[in-house]
Amino acid sequence: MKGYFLTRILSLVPVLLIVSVFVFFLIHLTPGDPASVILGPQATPEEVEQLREQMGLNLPLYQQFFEWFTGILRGDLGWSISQNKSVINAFFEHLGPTLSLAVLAQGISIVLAIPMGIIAAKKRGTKIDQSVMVVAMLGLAIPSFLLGLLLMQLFGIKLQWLPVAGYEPLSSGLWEHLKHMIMPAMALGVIQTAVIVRMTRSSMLDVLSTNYIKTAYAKGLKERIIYYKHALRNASIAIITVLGETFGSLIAGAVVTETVFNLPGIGQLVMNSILRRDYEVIQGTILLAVVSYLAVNLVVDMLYGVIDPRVRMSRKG
Amino acid sequence: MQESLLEVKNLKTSFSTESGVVTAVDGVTFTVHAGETLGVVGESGCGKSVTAESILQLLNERTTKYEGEINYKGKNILTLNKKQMQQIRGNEIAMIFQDAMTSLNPVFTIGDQITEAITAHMKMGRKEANKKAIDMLSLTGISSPEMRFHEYPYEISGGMRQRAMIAMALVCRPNLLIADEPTTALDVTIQAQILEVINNIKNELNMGIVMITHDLGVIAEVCTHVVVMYLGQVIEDADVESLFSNPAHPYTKGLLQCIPQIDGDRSRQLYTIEGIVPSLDNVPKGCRFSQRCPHSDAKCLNEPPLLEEINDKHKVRCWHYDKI
Amino acid sequence: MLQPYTDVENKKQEHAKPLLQVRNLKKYFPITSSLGRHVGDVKSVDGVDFDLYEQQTVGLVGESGCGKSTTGRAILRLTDPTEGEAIYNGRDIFKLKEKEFHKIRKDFQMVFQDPHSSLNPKKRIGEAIIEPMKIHQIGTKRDQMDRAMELLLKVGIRKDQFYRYPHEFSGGQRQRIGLARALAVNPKIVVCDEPVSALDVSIQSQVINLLKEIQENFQLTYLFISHDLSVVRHMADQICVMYLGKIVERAPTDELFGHPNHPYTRALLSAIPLPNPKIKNERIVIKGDVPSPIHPPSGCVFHTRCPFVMERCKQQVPSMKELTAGHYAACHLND
Amino acid sequence: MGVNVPIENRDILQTKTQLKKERFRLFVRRFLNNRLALIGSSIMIFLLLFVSFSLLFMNSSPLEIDPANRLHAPSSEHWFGTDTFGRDLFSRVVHGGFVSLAVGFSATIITAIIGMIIGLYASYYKFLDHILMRICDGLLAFPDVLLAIAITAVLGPRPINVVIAITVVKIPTMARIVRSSALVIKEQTYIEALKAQGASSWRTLWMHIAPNTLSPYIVQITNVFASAIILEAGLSFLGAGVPAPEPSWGNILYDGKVVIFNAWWMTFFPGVFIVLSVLGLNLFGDGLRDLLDPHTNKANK
Repeated sequence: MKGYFLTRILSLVPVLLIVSVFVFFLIHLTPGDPASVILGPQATPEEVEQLREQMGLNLPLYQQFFEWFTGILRGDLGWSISQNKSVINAFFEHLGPTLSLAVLAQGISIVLAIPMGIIAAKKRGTKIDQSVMVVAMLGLAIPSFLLGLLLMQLFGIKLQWLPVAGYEPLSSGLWEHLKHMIMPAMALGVIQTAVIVRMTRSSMLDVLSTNYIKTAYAKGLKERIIYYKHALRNASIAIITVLGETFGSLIAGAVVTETVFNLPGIGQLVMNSILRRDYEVIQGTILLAVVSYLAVNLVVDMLYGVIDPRVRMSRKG
Repeated sequence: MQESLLEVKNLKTSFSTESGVVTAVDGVTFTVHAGETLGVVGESGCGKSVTAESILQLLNERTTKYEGEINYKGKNILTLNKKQMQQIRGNEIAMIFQDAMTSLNPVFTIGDQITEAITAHMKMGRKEANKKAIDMLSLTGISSPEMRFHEYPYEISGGMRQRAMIAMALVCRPNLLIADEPTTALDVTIQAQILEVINNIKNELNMGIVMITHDLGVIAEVCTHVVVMYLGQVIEDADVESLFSNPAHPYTKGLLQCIPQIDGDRSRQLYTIEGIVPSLDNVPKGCRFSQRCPHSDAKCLNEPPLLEEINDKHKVRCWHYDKI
Repeated sequence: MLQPYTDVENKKQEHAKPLLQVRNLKKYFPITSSLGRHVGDVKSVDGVDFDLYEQQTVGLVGESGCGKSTTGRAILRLTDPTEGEAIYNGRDIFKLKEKEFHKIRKDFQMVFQDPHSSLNPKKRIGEAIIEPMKIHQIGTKRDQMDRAMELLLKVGIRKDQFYRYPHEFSGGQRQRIGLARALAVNPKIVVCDEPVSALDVSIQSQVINLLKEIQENFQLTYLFISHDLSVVRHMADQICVMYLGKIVERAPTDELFGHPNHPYTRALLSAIPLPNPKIKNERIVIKGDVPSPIHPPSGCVFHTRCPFVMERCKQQVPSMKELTAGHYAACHLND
Repeated sequence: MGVNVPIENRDILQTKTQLKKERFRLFVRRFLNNRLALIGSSIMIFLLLFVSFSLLFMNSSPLEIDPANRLHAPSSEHWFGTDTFGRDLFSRVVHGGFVSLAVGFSATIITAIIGMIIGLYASYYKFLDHILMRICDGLLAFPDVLLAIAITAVLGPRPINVVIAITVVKIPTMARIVRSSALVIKEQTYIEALKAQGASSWRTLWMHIAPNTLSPYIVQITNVFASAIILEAGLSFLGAGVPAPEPSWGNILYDGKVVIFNAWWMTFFPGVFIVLSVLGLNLFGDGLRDLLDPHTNKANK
């Protein structure tokens, strides 16, 4: 079991390396000189040269990468020129809304999706199953930003139940915070719910058709035990996999949804940085997003080990 | 003659599929007595496994329709509701399957899966249930049962898994065991061990057994009475001695002749039954074996024969059994 | 119609020269820990010797995991042997370069166990039979097609089935098609890896008869791998009994069945349920399971289950001894 | 092959054409029986016809500014109303539809081709597999929109760059699907049989493994197409995709968000089209999955 975790952690090293190389070169192979882009067309050649010096752009590329990479290992993600603070600080200042949005959306989706998926599988082929699947299909087809706009129109403008946009941090009270978060979380949660419902249903159906479920019936177990002990335990492997895998799209969705509702989160940070050509922020933010994705999936891998004894012994193919 | 334990009467099991209704079992009748092992033999697609699963009604509820009667101790269990059926399964009638690897839940220990069967049917404390489970495991001759109790299915060998399956099925001391190809996936030396275990426990518990298999050798070894199935029907029903010494149906005769023997003349060509088993959605009009039968005539092709009695121990479904 | 078979014993004397000689074949599959360290080997095949004689059949028999399939696959170089040699036409085929081996590859063909996965579901059966001829660039397209149709007829499939897909055939028919594919390039040696195990008994006998008929017509040499002693008995002229990667007994078929020597062979023979309720054979029940091939027992590999085990068996590896002409067994009881 | 068939086998050639016809008819029947595939493809065909006919027969231009008619609600003159610059929204939605579908389609095709190559070779060569799959793992770890934004930010917001961004984001998923089904196929006995024949790796990969990965591959293509449309809309909505004044469904929504208080039609109409096209593709994909699944094949036989 220890070996398994160790392997999983070690296997992240090449992925992280590839990611950082990609992030670095993505920005540095940009056509045009970042320094002159940052300073704009009015800048004098001296100013540009000075900034180049300051940004280390005169060094050979591999050396720049090395500097940057060792910086990352020390926890230094660079300096935001537009905001005049370190990238890390800028990131954590914007983390709150995004984190809250992601957690709420994921919470909504898990609470809704897993029971719905199980019921659909249980009632396979009935009206209940069909309606759950139709709703999931529709949910899958509406991008979160579009749903956000529609919700905004309905609850914010027509009915005026909720504030149209804006953000109140948790420190100004739970309800104040939630009032601003309900619509974005719904917008983001629906597509996530749709994905998880479909996954739950199909993996439950897969499990329910296995031989060991037949054995469980032959033993005379109650249906409740068969569903919630035998089937769900096995189906949960696929379900948590999809939770891990969709974490990336959850973050991505959060970024877009934020801009719909003017939440001052990571999405806003990235978009503003792009407008101001603040490359180090873009690099740093993306890198941190990737690291959090990898961390979540590491946890998912650990959970496999808890759920499935076979994983503890050897890595499944 | 003692009272029958299980009496299957004119059982008909059909599935609704995309392309229409398929009848996999068509009018099967047989009887099992306590302490007796009934063999159900036939090739793949003959409906023997569907028959077995019909007895416990384990097939997909939505698409399967059962007709006829399955009388267990005189009561038709096809009329029972879900809850009553649950109490029969595992407790009165138990079942073991061919592939123990996929028939055991991979994420629970052997012990967990056995005690679960106990607590499903009787009120019993955890400790007591554990002890009962370990006792049952040792009865199947598994080595170091206390250790196996805490192990997962993937950690033990195929033979041990099948023993664990048997322990799980028999832990509530059922009166009837349905064994669906219990040794097909095993090597011969392990098969011999498992058959011995089943036989010993049968004597100990005075169970009736329905042994589903394609292997005539296994039938000869463990069964007292045999039902031969072909394309969803019983074509011959006899006690084991008469079946092997006087097979009446041409199909049974063919089957017995075409298996390679470990004695006898081996330079000879093997006897063959020509052709292949027709598909279930295209069953022949007359006798279902007529297209492959060397003795078939116009009557066989057009009129389906009935299961007729030759003597009180032997029945056959053939127009010409007395001539061939 | 089939011709009657010639007397097996006579045939042997006529062609008593080995076509393929396999010596000391070993195949170890390395086991690595999760960190990539080499921690041991699965000794799947551990020093196997046998000869294939022209137009004869050698049967390899044993229970699952004994290494019989790996042996067959090694001869076709589907898996690289760890050690050993296989002399064919005076050359060790294990040492040949891939390119050189490709030239004689068509002499070695294989018939597989699983009729459902041995044919590409997206290829028409005609194309499946033509494929090997294409690979070895034999004949024009027209020749290839003619030959494919002829082969289909030979294995008992109608010509007009040429353009059908595998899923339209039953298991037995697919096995016939698999045989036709193996015959396409005129092989010398055909490795039959459990060719009838997945079939129903009534179909099994059809395929066994076909295999024998084809052997006669095409002058083939078979290595026949099976777990089923009664099937092997029917097919083979000589039988090797394998246990845990080693051949424990080797003898002409009638000799082996008439006078089985090794305790494992005897146990195996007695374990087969006979389709005759009147004979209850005296059973030598061997207890327990086959040990793991990662840590095979010391001394004789069978000693953990042998009913006649002696102290010596636990330490000393028994060597193959010739008991009567052509009958070899590796057991200390023979000393 | 026709010419090479010997005369005596001509009748067999006829069986071949007959079999082909039969199989085609069977496929059509099964397709018509498959509700999901039928509805999905109907939606897609409707959208395509709608967009192409409107483009052909429309006289108003999507770029024509008419300040006098700003933000008019839908009317008989402007079916979908007008936008902030008084441009006809119907014309913009139709043109935007063309742009969005074209971007999505090209990205999907390129992704499909490269994904197939990477997936196949990764499944076959262990060494390549390690490298390619680590790169895919790396790319998959990026939240897709963020990566796409970064790419278009660097390359500049142009339709072609949006295609590149979507392609880079979607290739890993595609490659993984192909790889995982190819790995299963590779273990099948008929591939071992080919090896026993000495078939070249090219033949094995492209003539035998690739055709057997087609069903999950085709289903995945419809998924990629759907998510490419969403991704393009998202990018354009954020201002990192197709640049104004050129319309696309995403940037019409962007304009719509600004005037969301007084012009519902600006978000409603492009929104409906996005939902319809994604829904159509997803339904079609689900239907295809059932249609191409070998299990249902057997049941139908």
